[in-house]
Amino acid sequence: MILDLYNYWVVIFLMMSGFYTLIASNHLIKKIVGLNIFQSSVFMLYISMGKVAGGTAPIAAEGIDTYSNPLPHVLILTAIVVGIATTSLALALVIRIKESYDTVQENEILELDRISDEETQA
Amino acid sequence: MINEHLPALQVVVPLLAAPICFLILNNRLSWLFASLVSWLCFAMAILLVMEVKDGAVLHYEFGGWAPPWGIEYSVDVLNAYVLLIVSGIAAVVFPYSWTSIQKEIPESHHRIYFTAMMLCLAGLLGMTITGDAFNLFVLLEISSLSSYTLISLGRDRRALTASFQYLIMGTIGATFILIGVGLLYALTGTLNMADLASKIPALEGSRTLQAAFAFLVVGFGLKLAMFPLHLWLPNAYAFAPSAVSAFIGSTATKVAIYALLRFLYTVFGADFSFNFMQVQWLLMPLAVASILFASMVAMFQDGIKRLLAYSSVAQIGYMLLGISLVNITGLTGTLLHLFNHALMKGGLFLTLGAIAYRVGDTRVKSIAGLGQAMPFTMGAFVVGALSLIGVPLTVGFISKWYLILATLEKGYWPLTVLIIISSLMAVVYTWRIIETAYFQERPANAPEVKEAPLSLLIPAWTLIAANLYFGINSRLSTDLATGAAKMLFGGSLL
Amino acid sequence: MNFIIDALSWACLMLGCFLGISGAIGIFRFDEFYSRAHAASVTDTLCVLFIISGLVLQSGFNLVTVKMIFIVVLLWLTSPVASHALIRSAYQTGLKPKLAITRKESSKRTQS
Amino acid sequence: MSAINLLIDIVLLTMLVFTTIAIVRSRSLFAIVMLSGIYSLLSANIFVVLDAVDVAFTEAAVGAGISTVLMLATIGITGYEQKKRRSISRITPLIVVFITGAVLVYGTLDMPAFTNPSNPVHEHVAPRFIEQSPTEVGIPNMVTSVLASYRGYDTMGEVIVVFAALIGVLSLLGIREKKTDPVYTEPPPRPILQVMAKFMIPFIILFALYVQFHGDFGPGGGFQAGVIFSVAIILYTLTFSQQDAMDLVPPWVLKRLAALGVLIYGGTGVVSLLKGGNFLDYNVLAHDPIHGQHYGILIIEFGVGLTVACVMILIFFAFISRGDKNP
Repeated sequence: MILDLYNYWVVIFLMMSGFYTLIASNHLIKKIVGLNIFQSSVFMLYISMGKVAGGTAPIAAEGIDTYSNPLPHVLILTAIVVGIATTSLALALVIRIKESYDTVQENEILELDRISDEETQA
Repeated sequence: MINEHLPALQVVVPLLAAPICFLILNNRLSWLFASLVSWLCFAMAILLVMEVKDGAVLHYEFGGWAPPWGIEYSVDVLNAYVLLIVSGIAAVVFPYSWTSIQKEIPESHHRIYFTAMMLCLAGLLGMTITGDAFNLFVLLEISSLSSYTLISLGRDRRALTASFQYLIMGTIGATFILIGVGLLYALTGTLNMADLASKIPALEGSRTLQAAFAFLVVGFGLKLAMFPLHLWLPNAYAFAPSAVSAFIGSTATKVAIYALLRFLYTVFGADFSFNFMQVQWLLMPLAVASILFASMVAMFQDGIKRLLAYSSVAQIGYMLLGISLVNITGLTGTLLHLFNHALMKGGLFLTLGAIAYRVGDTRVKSIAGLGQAMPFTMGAFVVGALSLIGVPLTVGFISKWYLILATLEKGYWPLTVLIIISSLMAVVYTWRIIETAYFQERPANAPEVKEAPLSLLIPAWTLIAANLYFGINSRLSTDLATGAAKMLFGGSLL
Repeated sequence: MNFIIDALSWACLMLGCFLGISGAIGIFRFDEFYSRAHAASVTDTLCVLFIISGLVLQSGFNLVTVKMIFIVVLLWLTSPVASHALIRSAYQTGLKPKLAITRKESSKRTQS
Repeated sequence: MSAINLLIDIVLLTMLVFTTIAIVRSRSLFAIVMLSGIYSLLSANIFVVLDAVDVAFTEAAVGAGISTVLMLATIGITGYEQKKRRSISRITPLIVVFITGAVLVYGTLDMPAFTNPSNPVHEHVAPRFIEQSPTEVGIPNMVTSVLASYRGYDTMGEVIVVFAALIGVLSLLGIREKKTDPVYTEPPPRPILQVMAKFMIPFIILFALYVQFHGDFGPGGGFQAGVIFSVAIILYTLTFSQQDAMDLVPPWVLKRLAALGVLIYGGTGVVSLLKGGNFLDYNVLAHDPIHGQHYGILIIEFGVGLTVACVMILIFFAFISRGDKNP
């Protein structure tokens, strides 16, 4: 049982650490790092599914008859690209936030937002 | 020949129009091109609806590879219906954009705006039409990335924070969906929705299947702003440029609801979702909470856009309520509300855009006296507000009527009362606006305000008129919604 | 013959590992940026050479060997330059090397 | 899985766990960013152990390369230090994380066993890819066949996602040309780095081309090639100056090319449509289906490479042109 599933469990631990960093940290860049870890661990979950005992990389070659499953690899290639796209957009937003708020701490930003909200109400 | 490729063209045309929009250097040409493409999409959606409205299902295999090996698009009544909503709203919002963004977005960004809108449209259409679970994720990300961009175009700096928050929540949602799809894949070895649906019944009781279900529901819940995961929505709608609020506010959450329905009914099957997982008992309290809470908050908002955003959260509550009733009437109500809410919120946001164009501001107090200064704009707003409340002869009434029927059918009369109470709350929050506009004098020092230009009024009135038309002659929308609801329940009526 | 190649290759691998580990220990034990960077960069190049020659001996001569030799060349070119760039920018941002540190001072620093 | 693979897998996973714990606990942003690069590199190693060479390649180039560079550029603007936060409750996030983790662990209990060849994943769709793609599509790298042909539409979506990210970054940051800036001064020359960069850049570009065109036979393809190509330009920008790089590859050209790459991909689909096949059906591109597949994959991989390279360079330009200092 442990040997059957250990890989998934470690990956879940990593995933949850990333998820925790993402939702608990106060610094926007650290959040993005958390997001990256969260996503990379999901990628590992997929790739773990594709592994076949005794298999090799799915590139057809003479004298090999067991290959690992290529489909998860394809999916994750796409997902990695989506990940970097999201990361770069998020970082660009962080730069703009820094320029307009002069801080990248979430609590300070929310505080400033609350103040502007009150000003609009007044 | 074209007909046969219609499902693919529906998405590929806007998808490829986006880079072309970016390559056209002239802003006006870029806008004309984008508007044309949006009309073309609408026309294609109409053709698709014609083809499938009698229950036919169209399939399209990308690359000529048969599913489950290749990616498949499949169009049935439900997809076509949602396609019609999304492309219809786009066909109105794109022409509207030109005048609206002149004052809200710097000129250097106009081309980027049209490109991003085009990408967003393509992503939403693709999410609706695809028959492949992973392809859904990819298209979801296309539409999400472009909507983050669009929201961040807002003038206020809070647009940036709103966009960032949406990005974080949206990406968590997308990753949850990815996990859910991954677990399903691990169990079945396939990604095609129809294929998944044929393999899942054999797995009932598998704990992995339950986890996949949970992740998909939460993931789509984040995307559709299900209470209490709605926190990203109010600011995102409030600070985005008006045309963007109108487009995203009336399409993005609808498509997410569609995707949830698709997974609940088609992929997992109604039996698994509602009999085994009993998801309705999760959705119902959340729906009730979101209707009450969001309507309550909306009553105390001073920014009209944020008020409408909270009202959207409440309306999403109605849609979830319809799903949680698990009968055909309720589901019809949900589907009708998808259509009707898109019409009313689209119309209201477009009207607000016209106000923002003339007044430069959309706070409740800054519209004082506009009833006289901008009679056509405010007239449109009043009709939209009536529709939001659910007054007979407007579309709002039709969907609420179905929901009330569904609650009575089930005998859940407290829910009937809830729907009526929340309609009264809608009266309260819209009345504040109408009162300020018609019964308060415009402040003496305020600058003179003219009626909004026709290029804004015509699109806004188009949607508002649709509110009335489909409120009076609701055959088209009800037929489609009933057909889709019946199809979702299939033979297995609960 | 096989035995000799095997032994040679294992010797290379062991030596490479030793150098790598000593570099890592250096990074942890030295107390100042420049000596740490020194420890890491100097051992790095030789460690790579030994490990890869060990692997080359194992694999025999084929396409993989050529690729591995490429890797050695590449790392020998880039790794010192990378260390240079790192140290240079550290120096330019104002981190001053602490040259003559007496044993007494250094033990004081570790205590504090 | 053989014992040695198992061992390597476990060691790498342990290292990943330590890296993650360090990231969660660390306060220094610089360390966090570098650790996240290390995390990516370690996960790339795991991917190699798990036979996903293409994925490992991409993860190493993207996760450890590009995204670390972008993050460093960002913290160069926002500052390295994380302020001490006031005591905000961490209970809620912990509860959320525990529940999510618990659901996942619960879900894995019925997961098919790791590496077992009779899992449904290996029995339903994949066998066709493994057994028939070398004859149906005609190239040995199955990942490329699936990526470019069977699921070519996903890959088109992926290119569009990259393009969407470009649109977003351009909208948010824009690219400022330093030349027009009055206070701009040329950075001082850095002879050692510049000589080295001049020597390396041709090889990097050569390698990018190899990866681009050898992707049918070995790991690699348009995406990886694009990233590697962009790395050559990034290296040039870092060792020389941003202005030099922008003179070499002007942003306006890159913007056109990025859009063109998407259109090349989509255009291939449209051509196959006009030739009577389905969208992205390469069989109809030539008289012989296998040749058609070859042409199709070659062209779309080129489109992918073009878009990705241009987008990565542009995003990098946008990030560094925002900072006050030169890199």
